Amino acid sequence: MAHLLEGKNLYKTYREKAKVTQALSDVSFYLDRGEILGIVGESGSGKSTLLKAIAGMLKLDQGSVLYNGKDFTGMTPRQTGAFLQMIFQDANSSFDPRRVMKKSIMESGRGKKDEGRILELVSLVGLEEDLLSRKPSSLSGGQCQRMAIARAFYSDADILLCDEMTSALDVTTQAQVVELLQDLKKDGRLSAVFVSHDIALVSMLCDRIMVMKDGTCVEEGDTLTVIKHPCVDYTKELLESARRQSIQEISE
Amino acid sequence: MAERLLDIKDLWVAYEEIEAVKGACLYVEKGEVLCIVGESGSGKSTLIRAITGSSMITVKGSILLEGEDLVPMKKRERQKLLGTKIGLIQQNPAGAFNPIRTFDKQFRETLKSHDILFDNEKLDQLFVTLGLKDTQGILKSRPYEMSGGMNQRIAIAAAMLMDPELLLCDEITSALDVTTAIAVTDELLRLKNEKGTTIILVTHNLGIAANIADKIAIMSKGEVIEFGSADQVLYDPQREYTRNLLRDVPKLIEK
Amino acid sequence: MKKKKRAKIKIVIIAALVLLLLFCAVFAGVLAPHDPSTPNAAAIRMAPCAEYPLGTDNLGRCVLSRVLFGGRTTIAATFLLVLISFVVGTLIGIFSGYYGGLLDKFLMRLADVFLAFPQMVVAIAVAGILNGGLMGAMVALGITMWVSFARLARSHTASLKNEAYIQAAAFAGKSDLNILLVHIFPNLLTPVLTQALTQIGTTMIGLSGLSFLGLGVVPPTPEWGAMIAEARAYIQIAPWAIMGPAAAVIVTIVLFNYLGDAVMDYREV
Amino acid sequence: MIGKILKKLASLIVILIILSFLVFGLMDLAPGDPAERKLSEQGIAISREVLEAERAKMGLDKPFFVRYGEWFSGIIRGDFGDSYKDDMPVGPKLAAGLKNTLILTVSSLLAALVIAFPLSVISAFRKNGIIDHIVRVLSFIGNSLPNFLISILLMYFLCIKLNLFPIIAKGTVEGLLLPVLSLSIPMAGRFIRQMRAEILDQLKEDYVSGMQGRGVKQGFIVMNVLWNSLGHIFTIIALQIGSLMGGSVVIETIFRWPGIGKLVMDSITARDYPVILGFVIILGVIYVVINQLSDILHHVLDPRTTL
Repeated sequence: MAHLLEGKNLYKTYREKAKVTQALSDVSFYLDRGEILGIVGESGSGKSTLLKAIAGMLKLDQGSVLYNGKDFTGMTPRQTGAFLQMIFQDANSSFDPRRVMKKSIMESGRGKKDEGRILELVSLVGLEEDLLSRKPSSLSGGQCQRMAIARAFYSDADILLCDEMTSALDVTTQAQVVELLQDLKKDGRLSAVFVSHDIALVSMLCDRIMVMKDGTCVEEGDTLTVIKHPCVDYTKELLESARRQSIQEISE
Repeated sequence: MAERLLDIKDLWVAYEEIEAVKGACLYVEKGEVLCIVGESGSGKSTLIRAITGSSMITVKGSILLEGEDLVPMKKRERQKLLGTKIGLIQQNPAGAFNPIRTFDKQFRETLKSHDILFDNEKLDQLFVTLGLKDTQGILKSRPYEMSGGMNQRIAIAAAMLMDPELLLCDEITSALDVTTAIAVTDELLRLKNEKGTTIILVTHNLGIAANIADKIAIMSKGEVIEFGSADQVLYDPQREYTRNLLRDVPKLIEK
Repeated sequence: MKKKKRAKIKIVIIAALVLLLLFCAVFAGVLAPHDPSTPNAAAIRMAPCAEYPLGTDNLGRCVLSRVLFGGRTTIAATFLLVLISFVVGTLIGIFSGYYGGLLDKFLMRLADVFLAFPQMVVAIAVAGILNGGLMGAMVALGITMWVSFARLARSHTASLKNEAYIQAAAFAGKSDLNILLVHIFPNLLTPVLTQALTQIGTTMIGLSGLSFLGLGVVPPTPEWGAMIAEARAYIQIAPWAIMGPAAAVIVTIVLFNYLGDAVMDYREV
Repeated sequence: MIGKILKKLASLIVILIILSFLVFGLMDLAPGDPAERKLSEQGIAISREVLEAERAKMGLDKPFFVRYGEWFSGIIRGDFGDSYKDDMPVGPKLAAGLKNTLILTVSSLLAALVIAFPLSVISAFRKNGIIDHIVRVLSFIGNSLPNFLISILLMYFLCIKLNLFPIIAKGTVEGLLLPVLSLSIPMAGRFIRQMRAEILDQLKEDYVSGMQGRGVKQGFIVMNVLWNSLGHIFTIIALQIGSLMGGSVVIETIFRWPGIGKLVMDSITARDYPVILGFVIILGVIYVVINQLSDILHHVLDPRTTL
């Protein structure tokens, strides 16, 4: 049975005046339904480029992307938006500052106007109804990010592409949003690609991990196997830095 | 009881009408690393600004640097302390220097402001301790030509130029990658061990604090929620807020 | 918050004064004590008195009435010109900022050419050659004015285009046109409108300058620049004939510039 | 770097070609037939043959592109064609006028800079001080006054009321003062507003607090801030030169200063198009060159700006 989402030998280079940067070289991945694929790497590793390439926000030089086995390479966000949605790092600016939240969520329904469904989703992501009639500026980062999830679900998208979605949040809010994602995954309602620079966070949330460096995937596999038995030095270095900053579980 | 290099007593700091720091009490002993941990808006950076002095804030209470109170000090007197007694490093790695003028000119300006002769030999030695090779090459280049990690190391060199006893670091790792951040904190540790520099590091990242701090102060909404030795705060926190913070920090799942 | 309130009050006061000014211009017919254009041989160059509050000019016409009617011409022409340049410039700027590529390059090169000319030099040449009176002057100033709106709209659109909520709208399947109208245009309005406000003052200076040179409004139609030019010859005998329109020009431009500043301060606070 | 400058020069030439084409095309839009006007001006009876001969002499019968080609190739050689009024070559007239205009505009520019630069520095570094408020009010008023109005007010108060200066400039130094004042006051107003804003922007940059954190003396900080603002200040000056040129036409007419502006105003009344076209081309070229120079200077000062 074909994977829910798959990428085969993806290539992308940026030409900026004289400088040519190899953003993606021969990257492949797959995602199955109900699974969260974590992509971890430092800035410039190409993890965001990969996500944008999948979403159709930038054109690939080479390689193909498939949804349920069907090739959708070259589609623009207008078309890919039918089955996948992007969640951005800066939650507040992912909503039009002049419109109330309800209108922005309604907009992603592709013509569908289902008030009840919106209320249901807002409570699913743990928010109060009255927030719907407010503008993004009066919501916190955490609240906006939950609204973004509600909006993605309202568009009946199968896949969420999360680009450093919790990096701008404070630690406590980040923990709450991660908990929400874990609950959604448990109910089988969530299949997502989760990009982050924080390997500890990815280890808590994702079933499989891809470690990226300078545009290539240096290591890939089940989360626990990669963390317990890293084969590539770079992964070891990432894990060592994470351990140097880790806080042991304190006895309750 | 080791001698307190910096002692902050009942400090209140406000921007026009907004109270940013409410009655903060904390201190750091000579040769120690104090980490001030808090979310954005907790007042931690305002505390640093109160120490270095700024026209944008009104300060009440006292900040004793080796017994001398900085709060009533006039701008001119405080300016003499900055650079010589207190070194400052900011979050934006490229923010320490004028991006379009050479490091050499700017290092000379800093030294000339304190009537200190430019000593190439001493600078070279300082660069080496901070893991910076090719001192002359760096001095001739301009900040906009350098990476974030490099700029931050040169900013540390600039702060350590005149051997200050106290080094204030305001979120110096948050603009850097994880691996570079750890490397920069290692360099701070080397400064503490080799030169006995006292360091105050402000960060939102509890992990960085756990890795480097002797003392930790947790701040939230302008108040110092908890203040004690690193072990005491990390393993036996008294306050609910600290316990939640420790619970919510992402942990590497290894089993 | 105090600063925000104070800035808002400043805007309200000045806006009221501007409305008062517009009121005088629009209702010049009612307010003017005399007919602005009929000469009156008996009252040539009379000093300000009860009957002629601002005195009379070389042909015995009431200066106050001419100033009021002149205001109507200048302000109407300025508003019309700024409005047209605003609409044309902003539309071009939005499309070239949003679509980029060849269209953007072509338009911006065109803008470079128009900006290569000093505005007044073009205005004088065009008004001089076309010799089309007020319309000629408006065309002359309009040629280069739309460019400043186009450039501002283009830079704002280019930055707005990368905002997350625009991408989100694309993912929601919205068409380019819908995104432009629903998301980009409303968020673009305030900066471009502020620019329009500041443009009014400069346009008035331009228009009255051209009329002063005889390249805009041609006598006897009342217009401040032309009136000042006419009255210049006998400034020693009847200075009030110049001071009337001069005061009107200064007050109007100062008011509009101050309104522009107040709006900018409000947005910065 | 040289490559970039050559690219800049190429775009400069392209702009000038388009510029001249538009301006020449403008002439064709003009109402009335220049030949007919010239004959009637010189009092010659107009009959069909005389008119045809005159049109041929002036080359008006050739197709538009040919005339443009001849005119453009002439300009490159510095020959601006002959005046419609008196058949004399236009070049020397424009050159003489340009010399006087340059005297007027350069001295006005310097006067404006001497007033504006120090004041904008002081009011930026002493933000919201007394000087700052005074300077802001003065520059606001200066910026709101058309220069033809300032010249008349100055003339009225200084010449008539206090009769310190002659009303007619006649090219003398003493006569230069009023025109220069009329041009430099509004320009100083605009300079102060823009330069002050630019310096304040620089003061908000991180490096200023970085330097203060190292106890760097205020003198060095001021120097660094000014050095970084210099690039933008050149751009501000270059853009203002455009309105300076426009203003000089008005002021030369008022004070009868024998510059290119006055020449063009006389030729407008006489419908003498070659002079008008020459005027626009010369000032257009000067303006474009100055702006390109300021871009290059800005790039030299701050290599991060794209050329």
